[in-house]
Amino acid sequence: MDSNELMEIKEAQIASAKPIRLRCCLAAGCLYSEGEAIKEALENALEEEGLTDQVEVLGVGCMGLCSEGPLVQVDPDGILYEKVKPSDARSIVAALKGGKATAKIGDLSHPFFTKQVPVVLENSGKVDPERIETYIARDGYQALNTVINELHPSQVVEEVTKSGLRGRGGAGYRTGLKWELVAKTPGDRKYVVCNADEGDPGAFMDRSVLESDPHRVLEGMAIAAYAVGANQGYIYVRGEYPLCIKRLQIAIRQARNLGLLGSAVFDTSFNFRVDLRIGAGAFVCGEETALMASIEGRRGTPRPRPPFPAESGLWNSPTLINNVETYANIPLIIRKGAAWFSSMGTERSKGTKVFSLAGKVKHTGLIEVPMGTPLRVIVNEMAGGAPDGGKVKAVYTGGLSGGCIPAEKLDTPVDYESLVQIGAIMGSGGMIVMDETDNMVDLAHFFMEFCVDESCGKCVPCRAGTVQIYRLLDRILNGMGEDGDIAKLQELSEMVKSCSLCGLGQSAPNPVVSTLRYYRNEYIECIHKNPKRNGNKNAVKAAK
Amino acid sequence: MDRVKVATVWLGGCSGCHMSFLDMDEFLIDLAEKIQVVYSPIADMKEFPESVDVTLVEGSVANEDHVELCHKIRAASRVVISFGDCAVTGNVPAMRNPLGDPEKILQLVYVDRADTHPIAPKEAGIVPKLVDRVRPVHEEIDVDYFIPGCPPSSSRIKEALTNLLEMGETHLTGENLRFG
Amino acid sequence: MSRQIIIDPVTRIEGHAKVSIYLDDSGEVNSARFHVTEFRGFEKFCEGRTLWEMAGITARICGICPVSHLLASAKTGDKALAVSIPPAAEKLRRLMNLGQFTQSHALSFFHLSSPDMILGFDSDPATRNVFGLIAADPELARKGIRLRQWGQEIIELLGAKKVHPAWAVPGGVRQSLTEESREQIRSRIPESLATAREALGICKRMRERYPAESESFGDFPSLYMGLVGANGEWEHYSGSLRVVDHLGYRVADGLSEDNYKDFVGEASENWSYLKFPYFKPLGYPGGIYRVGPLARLNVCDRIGTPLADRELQEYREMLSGAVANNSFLYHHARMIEIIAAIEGIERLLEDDDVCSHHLRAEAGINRLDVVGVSEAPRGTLFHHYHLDEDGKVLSANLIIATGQNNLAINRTVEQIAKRFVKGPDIAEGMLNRVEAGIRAFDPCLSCSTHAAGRMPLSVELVASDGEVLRTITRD
Amino acid sequence: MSFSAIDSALPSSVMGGDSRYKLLETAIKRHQSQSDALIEVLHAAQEIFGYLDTDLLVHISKNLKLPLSKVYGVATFYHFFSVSPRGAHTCVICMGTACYTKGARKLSAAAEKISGLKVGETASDGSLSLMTARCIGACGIAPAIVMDGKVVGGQSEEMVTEQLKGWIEDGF
Amino acid sequence: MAVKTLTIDGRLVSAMEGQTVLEAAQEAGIHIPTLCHLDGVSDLGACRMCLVELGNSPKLQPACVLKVAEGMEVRTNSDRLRKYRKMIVELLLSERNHVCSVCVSNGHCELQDMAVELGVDHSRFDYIYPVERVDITHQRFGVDHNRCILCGRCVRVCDEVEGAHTWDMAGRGAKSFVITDMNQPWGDSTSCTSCGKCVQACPTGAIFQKGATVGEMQKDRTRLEFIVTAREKKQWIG
Repeated sequence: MDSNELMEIKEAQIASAKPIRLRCCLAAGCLYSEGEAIKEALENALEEEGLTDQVEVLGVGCMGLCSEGPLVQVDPDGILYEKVKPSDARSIVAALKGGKATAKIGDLSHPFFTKQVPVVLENSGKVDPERIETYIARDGYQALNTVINELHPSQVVEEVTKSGLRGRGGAGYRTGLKWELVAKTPGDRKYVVCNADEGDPGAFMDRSVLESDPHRVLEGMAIAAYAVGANQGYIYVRGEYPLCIKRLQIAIRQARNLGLLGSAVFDTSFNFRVDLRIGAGAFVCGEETALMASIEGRRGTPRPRPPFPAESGLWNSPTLINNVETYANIPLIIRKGAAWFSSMGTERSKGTKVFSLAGKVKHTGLIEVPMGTPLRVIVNEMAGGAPDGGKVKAVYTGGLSGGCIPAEKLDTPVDYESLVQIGAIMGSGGMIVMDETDNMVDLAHFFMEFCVDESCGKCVPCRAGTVQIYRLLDRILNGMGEDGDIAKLQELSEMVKSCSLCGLGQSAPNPVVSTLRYYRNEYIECIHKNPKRNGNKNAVKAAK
Repeated sequence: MDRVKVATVWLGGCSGCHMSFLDMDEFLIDLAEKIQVVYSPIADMKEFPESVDVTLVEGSVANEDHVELCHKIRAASRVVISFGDCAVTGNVPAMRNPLGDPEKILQLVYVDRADTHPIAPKEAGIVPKLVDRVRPVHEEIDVDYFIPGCPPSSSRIKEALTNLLEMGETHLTGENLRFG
Repeated sequence: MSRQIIIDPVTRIEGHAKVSIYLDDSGEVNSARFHVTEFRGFEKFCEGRTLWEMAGITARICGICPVSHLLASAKTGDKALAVSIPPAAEKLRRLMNLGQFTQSHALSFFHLSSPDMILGFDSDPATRNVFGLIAADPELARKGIRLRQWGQEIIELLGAKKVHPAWAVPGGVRQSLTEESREQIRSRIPESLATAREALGICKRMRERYPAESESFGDFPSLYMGLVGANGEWEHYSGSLRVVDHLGYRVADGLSEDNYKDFVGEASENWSYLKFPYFKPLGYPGGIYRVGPLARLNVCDRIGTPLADRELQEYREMLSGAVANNSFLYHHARMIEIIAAIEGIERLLEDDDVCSHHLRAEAGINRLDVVGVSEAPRGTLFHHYHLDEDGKVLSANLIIATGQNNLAINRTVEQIAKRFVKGPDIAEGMLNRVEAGIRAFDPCLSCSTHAAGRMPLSVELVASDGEVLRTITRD
Repeated sequence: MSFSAIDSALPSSVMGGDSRYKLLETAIKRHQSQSDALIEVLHAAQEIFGYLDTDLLVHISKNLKLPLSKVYGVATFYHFFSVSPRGAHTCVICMGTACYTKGARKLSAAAEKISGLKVGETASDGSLSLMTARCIGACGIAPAIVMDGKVVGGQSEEMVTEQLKGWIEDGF
Repeated sequence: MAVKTLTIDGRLVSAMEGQTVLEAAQEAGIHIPTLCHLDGVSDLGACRMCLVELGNSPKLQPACVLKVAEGMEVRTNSDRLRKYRKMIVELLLSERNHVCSVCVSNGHCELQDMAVELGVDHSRFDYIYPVERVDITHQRFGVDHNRCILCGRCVRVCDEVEGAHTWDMAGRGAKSFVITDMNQPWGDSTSCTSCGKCVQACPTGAIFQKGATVGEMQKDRTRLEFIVTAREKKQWIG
């Protein structure tokens, strides 16, 4: 494979495309709601109508608006059909010839679509994730080609540094700096790892990216490997995402067959092998040291840092770990340049961010917006606010490690610093919207149940502390709370946060701390419901 | 000077802490000048007084009578002290907790293990119902001080009481805190 | 219309209980019951523990006689290992048990029962306790306290703790006496003996001082059970079980604890957490028997130490028949036993074995179904364990002295109530006599189940349909 | 790290040429018997055998030259692996946030009620396993459950009860 | 190897490069509480008892794995640290069924000692009362999971010193537990050499010598130290 061959594939693919394409979403949400059957019905309908010469059906990745799925979009005229049933297929095909489709037509002028700036998602819903050619047709692997053939590794690192890209996994560490560290650390063997163990409740960005555009991530990883001097990569992907696994397996095979991965990439001396490692149901493995333990075939328990993976990672070798979305940004940064990338976003948070919207909003699904977009725009405009005439009460961002943002603070721009300032975090991009009917104690209880279940058990604060926090919340929620419980919750939370070994434990109390910060009254109300409260120990003492 | 009104009560425990209290031996004679025992299993007052300065509670909260007595004690006592490991931690009586439903244990002891006339004691108003989970006293009421030990040695009790009588408070430290 | 009187808690006993007294329409006592109101579940939660921990765990049944459980459990353990323990270990175990007899009997008399006998059954309940005794007769109180202290000290010098020493173990004991400790104990024998004799003297005079009480505090025929030595002598640690009837006839002799199930049955009642052991051949509830000091003196041929034997002889001469059938005499018997214990201690201390270092036989588990017995201060105590091959307890059954006295205590309560409790005005002293009758047995309810009281003593006027018409409360 | 290998005879199913063990051999070979590939091998074994019984884990330990306790420790750390058989039918209730906010807890309560099982348990007759999962990625159709491997969305308490009732009545 | 100078609790301390803060502190006679640390085996940083404060950093670091660095400012005993440590001990006490009074290690238990050291007179947290097993199938030793604090010392000493790797951790979170071989009865373990190192390594009464009665189990760490020294330094006589 060389650059010419790459161009040939691209041109051949463009040339083979039929004038009209029905893009049929086959990402998980739509797939589970009969996506395959719809695709088949459309193909049958085209056959019946004798339109197979001019129209083709493409199975594509996520188009974002999951709540209205299954989705079918007509290319090039752009009509979006929502909540499609297989029985709609015939009328959709008929509509190509001027008929009227029975399926609901989506409003593409809605802010949900118009306010998006697709960078990571530029190919989502457009390429067929199971066909590498469709990716190459949209300039796929050109960045890798450029990097390998035209740039010195240090230049690649520099470009990434200049772009201002920060880790999309949650903490927002500067990606360029991390790359530089790994590149500089001496070692015969280095590794590049993609953290695709997206486990935060309510987050499904990475799943979507991998299901929709897996090559983009592979390309990003290959560029990283070249930049830091690694020859082996691992993608650690959740076992709960069988579709991702399948599509990644196909993608890796296809890329290897074309010489875009494996030995002698682009016919150079650069070798880069990528293997999949399938998670087995442990949230903590999203933590990088636990993830590495798991890749090494051990119990996925974290270890103290330092040493950081960049110095001593997989099998004690320097290891670069980035998450899916971070890698997915790389090809475009190379292709369009650091300057282009850093022109988007805010002073300290560059580029765009993908968010998954869930909870009490009209439109749930996946969006990508420039950093700095106010939450209000995302929640009220793009997601359409609360459904059924409800009122948005709060937004929970950052998954487990994040926090809740009350409606009054919706003008906060989404960038790393602003969110931290109000007690939330960017996190990986899960956004759960709560309305007035939601009880925040219940939310904290839900998150804490999750933490208890997912704590690895190695360090005491997280293992035993989360259990006690959960018991307190459970007691409060069930109307058995006592007056001292809130203070106890706070004290425990502070200790678990300060003393836990890894990020999971350190952030486990966040849901409690953050809901207590803004919704303390809901806790107090719950406690006041305790029928025995007047007879409880504190009340009795006070009455003395 | 009025003598300090002291009560000692005994919930789910073995009386070992009270025995250790008596093990202060001749110091009891000195103590009798400073304190007045207003309620105790070793004395004949049948009702917990309305106002007590210091109450030492031995034993864990194991049945509904204990729950009621605890609250009565808290309401009437200026200072409540958890006296011994059962009161402080639940200790041995709490070993039944992992077994779950106390009814099942009653079944074993009184029905399955009876040679004749098998019946689990239940008479209302006579035998108190067991609580589901034996708990330390501070899980039921606020406790001011703790004297751990199974039982606390008489010297530990002496130190705690002396501190309390002389300084008005009694935070034990060091080896005096050792459980068991 | 009938009335129910509830005494709650019964005080100055080891463990708490309630008493219900049922009066008929004319205010006469119809019946009475003794309720034990607490349960801890040792027999269940011991399941799954190791044999070696059983002594330590079961000691927590009771803070007054932990040594009894320690010894019964260790003896059960000896059998599981199928070893005979070193002679020194047996002597030391005996020494500790006698130390315990001394402290426990002293407690029963001085701290718990003497306020009735010295201050009077009708004296002010607010001071009718050990502190009242301190005020009334500080010298006697001090002597009593020091006697108990000496007993506790023997336990401590051997087991490092006065209450709950973890010292006796399957196969032997963990530690012997140092020479200093031996001397320390020995040095106080004369003082202890003097106090014991003084107390015995008080007990001897009680029948004259309280004739009505002494006639009615559990005066009825029953069986008696206790350990006796190989030659029929008084025994507190090993030997075989003997059962005599109210005339002194040997109903059974040479019984082994291994077969306890052949002669001891257990029944339950809805109204008490304390089970009702009965002499199996006579069935329930007819198989009423008593254990403890009264029973031990009834079953033995002699004590085996000079002073105690002299006192036993005098005691027997005082009795109208061959055996004592009156629970009031428990006090008297108990004081004779203290003397026996002190003499026994003195004798044991003369043996250099008490400072030996050969104390423990070690072995694996060799028997799986084992029963151990010892005499607790208040009577015969059985531990029965069923073990797995590794020594884990599969099931445990514990039959405790006070349980075995349960039927007799109930009968005593009823007898006293019928004699002393008369309506319509119930005097506090009447009810105190009911309690004192229970105290005579020196019951150890913590052992049996452990009890705790709650409600004030109250006299309830209950209609025949069960409705409470009036409640009279005593402070 | 050393390892005292156990030389006890392998179960007859292995010796007898259970074809499933051949499949497992292939998976192990694919990873060159690398001990690092333990989790991959466990995935394969779980897929082939349905669950990881002791004999199977011993077999894997031996082949990957790993201590027995390490293999067991890894197998029980990850929720995907099961060391006891799953029921003939499985009902997995998604507890992802989207499903949770739309009432997943009610679904699990309904499932527990009709089946008499607690989440995480398998019926003693082996007919049914009740489980929960962290987000199965079907947020758009929340609340979703997975019945015998098939994702179904928009569930109500009645629907879950109805379906489980069918299974319970039919037995296997 | 280079010498690093740092301050611990305001005292100037010098240590060899590569040493941990815990080692440096111990050599300087400064006590830092530990539970999962065991001389001679690797460190996990799991119990969090040895957390220390560093300079102005808000993040606490475990002294057992933290390497000394030039100019480091370490505080080992602030109010905040003591408060956290105390809470951790309370959490451990309430997590399983630690009944000190009837434990074979009563009076000789590191957890109990820690409670004494930190002034824990009761636990503010609910006792969980999990159902735990007791395994005394081994001829000489027993394990009582009621008393296990999951420190993993047995796992490490068995793997790293004895080389048998009989022990490991199974399950996860609060449901973690130590196992021998395939979570089979210890007595059935084929890898166990019955060396007893795990018994000596265990800080509580969880792993004990069979036949030990209440309070009788005293762990002898010097034997372990002897083996480790003999191995590492080829030194058999102290």
